[in-house]
Amino acid sequence: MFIDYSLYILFLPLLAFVIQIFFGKKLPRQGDWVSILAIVSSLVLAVIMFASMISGYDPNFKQEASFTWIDMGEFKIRLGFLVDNLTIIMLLVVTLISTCTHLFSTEYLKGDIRYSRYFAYLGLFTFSMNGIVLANNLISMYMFWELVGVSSYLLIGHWFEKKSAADASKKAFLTNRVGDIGFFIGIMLIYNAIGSFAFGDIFNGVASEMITGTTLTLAGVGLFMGAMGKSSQFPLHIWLPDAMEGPTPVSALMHAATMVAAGVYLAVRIFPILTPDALLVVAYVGGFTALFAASIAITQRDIKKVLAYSTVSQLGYMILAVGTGVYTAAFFHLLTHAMFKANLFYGSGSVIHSMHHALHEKHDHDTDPQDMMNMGGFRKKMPITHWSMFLSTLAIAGVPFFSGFLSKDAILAGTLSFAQHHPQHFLLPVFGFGAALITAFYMFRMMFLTFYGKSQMPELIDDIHESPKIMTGPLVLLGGLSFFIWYTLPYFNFMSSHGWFTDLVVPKDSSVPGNPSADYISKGAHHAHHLAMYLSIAVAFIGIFLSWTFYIKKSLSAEAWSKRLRLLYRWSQNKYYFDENYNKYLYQPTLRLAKKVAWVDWELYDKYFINGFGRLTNLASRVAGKFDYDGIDQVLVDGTAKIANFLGSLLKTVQTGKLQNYVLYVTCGLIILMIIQTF
Amino acid sequence: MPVAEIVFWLVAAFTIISASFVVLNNQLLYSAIALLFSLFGVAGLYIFLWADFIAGIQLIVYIGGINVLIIFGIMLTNKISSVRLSQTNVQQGVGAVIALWLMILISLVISKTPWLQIESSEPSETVSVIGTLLLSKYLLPFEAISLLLLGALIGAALLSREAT
Amino acid sequence: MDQLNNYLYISAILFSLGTFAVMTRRNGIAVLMGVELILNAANINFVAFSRFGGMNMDGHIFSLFVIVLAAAEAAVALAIVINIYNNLHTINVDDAALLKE
Amino acid sequence: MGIVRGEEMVLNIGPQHPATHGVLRLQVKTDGEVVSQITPYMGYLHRCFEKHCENVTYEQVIPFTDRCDYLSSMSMNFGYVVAMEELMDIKVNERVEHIRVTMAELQRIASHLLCTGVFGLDLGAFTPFLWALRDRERILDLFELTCGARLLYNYMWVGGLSHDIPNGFVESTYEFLDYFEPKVDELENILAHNKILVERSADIGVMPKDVAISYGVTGPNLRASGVNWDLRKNDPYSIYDRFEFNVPVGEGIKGTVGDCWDRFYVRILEIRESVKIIRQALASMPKDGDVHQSLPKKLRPPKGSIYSRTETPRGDLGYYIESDGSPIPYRLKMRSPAFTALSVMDEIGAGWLLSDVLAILGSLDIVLGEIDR
Amino acid sequence: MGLLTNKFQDNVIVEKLDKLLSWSRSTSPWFFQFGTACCAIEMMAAAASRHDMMRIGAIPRSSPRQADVMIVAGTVTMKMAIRVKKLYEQMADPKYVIAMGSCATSGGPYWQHGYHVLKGVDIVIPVDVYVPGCPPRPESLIEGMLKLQEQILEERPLTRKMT
Amino acid sequence: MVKYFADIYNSTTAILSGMYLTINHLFRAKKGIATLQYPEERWPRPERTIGFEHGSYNVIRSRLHVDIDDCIGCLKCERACPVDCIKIETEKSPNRGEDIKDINHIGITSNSTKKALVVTRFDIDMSECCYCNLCTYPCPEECIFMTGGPNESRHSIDYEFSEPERTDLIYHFSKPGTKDGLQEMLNNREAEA
Amino acid sequence: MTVDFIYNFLNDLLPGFLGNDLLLILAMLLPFFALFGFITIYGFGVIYAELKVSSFIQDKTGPMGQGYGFHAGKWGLLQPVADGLHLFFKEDIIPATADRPLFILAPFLIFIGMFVGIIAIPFGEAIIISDMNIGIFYILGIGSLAVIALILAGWSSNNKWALYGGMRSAAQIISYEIPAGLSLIVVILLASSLSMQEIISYQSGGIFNWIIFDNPFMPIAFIIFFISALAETNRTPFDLPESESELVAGFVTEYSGARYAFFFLSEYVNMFVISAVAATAFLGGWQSPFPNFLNTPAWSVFWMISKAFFLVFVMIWVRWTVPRLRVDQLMHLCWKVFIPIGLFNIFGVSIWTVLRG
Repeated sequence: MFIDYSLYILFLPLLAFVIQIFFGKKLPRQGDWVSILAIVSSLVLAVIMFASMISGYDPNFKQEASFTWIDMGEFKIRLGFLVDNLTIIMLLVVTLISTCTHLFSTEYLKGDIRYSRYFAYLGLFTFSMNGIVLANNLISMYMFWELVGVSSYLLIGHWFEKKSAADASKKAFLTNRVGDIGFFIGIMLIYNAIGSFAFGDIFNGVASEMITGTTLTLAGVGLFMGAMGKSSQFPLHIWLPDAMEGPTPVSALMHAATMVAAGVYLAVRIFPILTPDALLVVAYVGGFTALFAASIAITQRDIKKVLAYSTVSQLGYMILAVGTGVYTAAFFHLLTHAMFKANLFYGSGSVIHSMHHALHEKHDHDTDPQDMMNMGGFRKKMPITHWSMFLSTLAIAGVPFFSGFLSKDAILAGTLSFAQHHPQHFLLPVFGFGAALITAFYMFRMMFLTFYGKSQMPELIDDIHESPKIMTGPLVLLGGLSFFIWYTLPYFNFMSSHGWFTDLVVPKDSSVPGNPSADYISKGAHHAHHLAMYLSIAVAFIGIFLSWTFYIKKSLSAEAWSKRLRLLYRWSQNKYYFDENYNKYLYQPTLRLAKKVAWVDWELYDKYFINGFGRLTNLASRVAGKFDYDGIDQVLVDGTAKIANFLGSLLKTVQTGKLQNYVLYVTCGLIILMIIQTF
Repeated sequence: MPVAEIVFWLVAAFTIISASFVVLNNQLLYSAIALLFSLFGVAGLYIFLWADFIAGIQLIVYIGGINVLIIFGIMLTNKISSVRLSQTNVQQGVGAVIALWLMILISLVISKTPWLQIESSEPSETVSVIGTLLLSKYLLPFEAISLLLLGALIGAALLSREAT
Repeated sequence: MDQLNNYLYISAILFSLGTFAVMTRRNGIAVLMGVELILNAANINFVAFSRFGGMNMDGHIFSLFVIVLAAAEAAVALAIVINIYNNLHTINVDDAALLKE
Repeated sequence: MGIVRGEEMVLNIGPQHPATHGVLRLQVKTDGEVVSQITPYMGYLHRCFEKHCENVTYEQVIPFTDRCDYLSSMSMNFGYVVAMEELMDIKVNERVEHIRVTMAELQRIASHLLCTGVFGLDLGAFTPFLWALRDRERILDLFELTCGARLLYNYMWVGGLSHDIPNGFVESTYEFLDYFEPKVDELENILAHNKILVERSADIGVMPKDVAISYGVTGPNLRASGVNWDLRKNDPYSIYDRFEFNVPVGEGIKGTVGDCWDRFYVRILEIRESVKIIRQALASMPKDGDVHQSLPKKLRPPKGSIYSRTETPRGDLGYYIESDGSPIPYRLKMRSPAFTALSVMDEIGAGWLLSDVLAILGSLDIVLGEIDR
Repeated sequence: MGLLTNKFQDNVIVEKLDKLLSWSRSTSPWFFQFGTACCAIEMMAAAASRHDMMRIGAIPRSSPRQADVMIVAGTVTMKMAIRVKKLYEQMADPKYVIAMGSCATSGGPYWQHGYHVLKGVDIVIPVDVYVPGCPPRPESLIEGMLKLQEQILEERPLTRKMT
Repeated sequence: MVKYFADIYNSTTAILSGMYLTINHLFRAKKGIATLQYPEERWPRPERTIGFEHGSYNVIRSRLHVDIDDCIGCLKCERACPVDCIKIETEKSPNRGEDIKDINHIGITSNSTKKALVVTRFDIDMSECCYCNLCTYPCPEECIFMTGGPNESRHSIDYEFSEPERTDLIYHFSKPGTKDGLQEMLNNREAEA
Repeated sequence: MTVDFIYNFLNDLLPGFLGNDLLLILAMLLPFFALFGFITIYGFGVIYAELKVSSFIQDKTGPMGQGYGFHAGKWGLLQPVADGLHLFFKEDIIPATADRPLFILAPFLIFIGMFVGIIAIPFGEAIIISDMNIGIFYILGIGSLAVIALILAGWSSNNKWALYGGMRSAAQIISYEIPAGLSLIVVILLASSLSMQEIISYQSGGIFNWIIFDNPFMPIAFIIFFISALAETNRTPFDLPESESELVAGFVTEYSGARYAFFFLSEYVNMFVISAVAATAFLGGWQSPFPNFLNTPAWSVFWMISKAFFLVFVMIWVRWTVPRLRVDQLMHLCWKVFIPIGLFNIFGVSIWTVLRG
């Protein structure tokens, strides 16, 4: 049943995509109902799968189905599908968020010129994301990985008339490619050593030491590079904020909940083969990204940019958790983050939507509807949006009794315990807690600027309205899911003996010999749990308090502080000049190098070496030709030909040019042969 | 003589008579039609040889394909308005003698050779066996023949294109 | 009908008839028909040997290949014949003797 | 297809062929299926109309005009009486004018119905043809109610009509129109937007504007080429200037302007316009009025000549009448619209496939009666 | 049919067979659409929905080879007369001709001054039934067809003629 | 590519909609059938009761009929006929308005006109007639008319008169033997005189 | 019914009445006579249906048996009989310029081609004349005889219209055999057999087990097969070879009397054969649409015939709805639409089969 259902979940969106892309425009309502029907069916199936997983819980549940894709004798590639607890939860998340996005988009993109195409691409994306989730081997995962890249490219560039959108989609695509090269190298390293792409075979192979040491580390880091690209980790983080050029529901679906989570998912999947060195790389990259992105988010004015950097930061958290070994916590955070971050994006979409309408009423086309400095005081006007966003903000800030608190706490506990065991890596918890502090601060900054205080553009406030029901529906749903209670549901499930949601995924031991066992890690984390909890609560409340003083009470002036920390402020505001630096130190030198190389190739190599060689050859051939003609040709060849000519003129009489005669000769010959043979 | 035997000899006679009609008739179209009957007879012989799949292939490829092609060819290369499409022969006398000799010799060989005959029973299923063989033992020839067909296709298309 | 020889005789007759056609006919298409007869004769042999050699289907495969070859050959040959007709306005093969000199 | 390459074959389509709409002979040179030249041969239905008219009196000409374009006899009558009235300077009364316009437009609908139906038949759709004929029968019933004849009416006389319309005619006409309008939709649905028919007729046999004008093509064929020329608007006769109607022109909706589909579709649009005109004419028809002008027993037009033209369903119909003062016309010449339409056949028909040639012929809507006269 | 015509003595079986044969012929008079002028339109109308000649078994054929009845509908000109004769000769026996309308019957309106009109199609081919009218109403044509059926039904094709 | 599929889609829908139309006609055959089962039922002839005095003329173009007893031999119909299918010959009657018993000649018409002429020949060749109705208008005695319609009381409608012989389509309306009888009578009178 | 069955039955009925061989011949001939009777009755029925359906579509009544004397029965039920009889006793013209032997051969060749196809069509579990290993293949192969017959008919008439008709029909039939074959291959792929009976037994168990409902690709395959079948039977919208308004009567222009009747009848028999193949391959053959209900031999004959007749009815229905295509459009449809989609279909079904295991 699981395999069947998951196949349906996989292919229904693809079907919707096919229908939409070919017939979408012809269908009533541009066919959005086709996509919605498909995705809702998928959601229902996913819920059924999830329910049956809970009711008959088996920590080691696993089903696999595979078939041979390429069979060339020794070389075989088998593709297949893997369903386990992780997959089922992931499918639920993907289909849930995707459903919300579909519903939200019907209103948000109403009247768009490529409405049906948009839904088609959503279907394609959902298909490929589900494919990543369901893949049981690296190669099909890679295939779906690329498909996700393509559909992300298409969706970010949905409004490709805008140059910024087109550029952003290209940037996202190319940046991802960088990571994917690493990914592919990793895959090939592993295949070279083990001879299979399937996860099961790889884990067994690593456990039996078919691949060890530096190679394994390199392979792990390579695979992790893919995750870095997709989850926009530190050096490759530049694409995600730009990707906010796409429609907001797309940001919610892909750049908050699913696509960027694919990297984390990959990291979680490959965790058992990561060596300690690789894990350290992972942890540092994640931790640094968490703090670094959070520090950018403080100063952003664009509401979506804030959320984008927040996402990068949160993803850094998850990666950090993987790196420190508590990968179930990473997965848990992935889950909760998907819910509240998607909700935040929907909320921001709702705000932008109404801002947009309000500006439209005023015929004001210059003001940026996404700028928080133009908002303020929307609380009364958009109560549903406000409350749901508020709940999610509490969750992301890590306030107790909200989902984010649980997952964040688990991660911080893991980090803390790691640092306790390895004191030289004390920076990791610092990254973690620092990021938590800043997160609470900037998230509430965003809330306060948007919904509280006085309106900063008072002429607009009368035209701000609550969004229609189809948009607030997902908001309410996901806002409700920010409460911690849902993630403890299994605890109240009389059929299950398991407590927290996070326990649904039982950590497994790493396959790499010598890595600490899962039991060891979880014990450590448990040990550090209480300390981490208190610290994180404290940090969260400090952040909130700071934000309150800055933006509500205004006892501290934001302007004054920004002047005081001018350098930092400017760095943060300009994203640490990353794009500029990349441009200056990476792109331009590369281009210059390419030009140099081209010059060398054309001017030097081609002109002198190749042509000179040609001249030399010419000379030699003239000499040879003389010898050839006078010596060989005249005497040897012509002599032979003369003889042949003579013989030919003899045989010419037989050559009548008539087919029938030839056949006659052949048959005669045959008869003679037969007579000789027979008698 | 059992009925089947009579039918066999009838089919054989039918085949050979049609074939000689093909060879001896001077009107091309009649030859083509006679060829059709001859091929039909050969298909009948295949059925006697328990090769029903080959018989079906013979029907489709030879009768539905090659014979129609030949008829088309005849019509394309003659003035349509003239019904009688006669043609001429060369070296008929010599040819007849040699062909007769050939036949006699081959018959002699056949009659003199002690052929090994293995008793076997009619297979219940031929198609699946042929299919399996084609994709296992004879995979390479199968691929080669597909390439050849492709080449022939392209070649025929190229040749019959108008030279513009 | 349960004798290998019968089939071989039939095939021999078909073969010599085909040869006769190829030797005597001037028209290209008639020659082609003769070739088809020869191929059919060969096919009968293949299938007959397969039937009396233990029914092991290899002969069937070969006759299958022959039939496919015949189809390809007929297509190409007719294309050539039509080309010749278009260029020389004849399809008598001995008139198309450009190869002679 | 090139079945028979390089070999030209001469085909004689007609004089007896299901698709020639009568006894026309098209000598067609084909190369395979591609037609390289079309030569229409006429005269298989030459019935000596013009010479006949020099032997009968002016009243007696009318039955012969009927027989020229037997698909639109009313319009042929109309043209003749308009010419005669112009020649003799007769003014007929309002009621007569309204009845004449009603009849002419009903006749236009009937003629176009047959044309569209036959066009479908030429392309292989049998059913719409019979549906069209079924509705045409209703119009013929109306004519029969009025003048007793189904096809050749002899209804419009110089200076009036042969009969007044009967009681109940107006009501039955309204009833017919109400019945008919949905049927036009049905016809359009099964023919005009059928993909196969569109494929068969769109972009086929394109008659560009300048070709149409230089060959003197008139009527729906000209309008389908995008020329807005309708005598009812451009040179109004009778009382056409009083009615609101549009002149549909070909817009190349499915292909190029002036292709077969346009010629076909313009006729369907004209049917709708005619329905409009009939409704207006019926609404504004005076209640009474003598349908006979008091005229001499024998019509003796003054010496002189006249050329008068009217718009029949096929285009401009011109009558040239020369009178020498006797009761018998000295010379009567008819300029028939279908003749010019046929003459353009080679220009637009060559180069297409055989099937297309017949589609083009069908779309030109020729009637041999008036071509050969 | 020529093989069996008039070869048999009159007896019961032959008579029954004769009846069957003439019944089948009279019941399915497939007609050859030979419309030339105005009458052709009325012939179409007779075959169309309102009057539906198919009710009495008359189905239009476009090839003379398969038709039994040739309905000459409309004016036959001198130029066309040759073709009419040719087409009539191409029809297979038994064949019948209906002259529809005045023109086909006697030249009609053109009998006097029509220098190019054949004065009646019976000059070139034998006519079985003349249908009057100019043009005849579809009912008239059907009535003519019924008259023809009546004639056919009384034929005894197999019986040897006593001469 | 999109056009390719759009074409497929378009043709499918167009054909399906056409098929929907035709199947509708098939299943609603009872309601929609327009056929007239001719020999059994006939289309009702339009009834004409229009006001002007031609009301007594029939407008249905069917067979011509002449009430020869009312004919005064004025030749107006012959002159009106565009195709000259009416042939009339007359002889002077010996006495104007006198009945001549021998040849069934009635001297006074129903309109009480006294006849001056005896119609010895009144032939109408219906195979030449062009059914234009022109002859019926000028008749002063209204004795030539197309049958049926309002005249049904006098002569029922008649458009079904196909004949296997062409000569049967020539209708002789003058009473048989009129010409000879009149000649004989005149001869007799001459002889008597 | 297989020959063996009849043979045994006769042997039991008349033990030793005839020699074994004669009995065998009798057992072989009997089903052929039954078949001939069936075809005759079917021919009358289907021609009547065509007349009536077309008439109702066109808002008229069609043959009503009116007319003089003893007319064609109530509602014209005897109309086809009269048509057939009068055709068979008509003069049989062979044009002087025609190629006499081929002119005579063509109608028989086409009729034999159509007729022999029926013997592989199953009407019930045991009601089949010959249950061949390669049944579906055999029908396809024997159908190609028609091509040659049509070419011969067109060519030997020595008439330009006939020649055009023959050439067009040959090109058309050869082309459309490919998409028809492609869509049948899909069926063979699923049923993994060429035998008609096994294809049917694959579909046992009610309407949802029919191949057409087997997977989403099958309706497409069915539609392609059905339209190709229309083309192979030369019916509108593919009736170019005998299109009345273009080629007078196409390849039958010169045929009259009984020979014409053969062409006429063989078209309808071909319709039945193709419909029966479609019913077998896609609609469950003689299987009842209800699982294990109404599945007795008598009912199975009923199901088979009613399914085939339904498809024949659809063919008639289509004929009276649509206009006809042009030659190049016909070829375009075949080579650029049906064959790519058919190939894609094979691909899709293969993947589906693999994924479903």
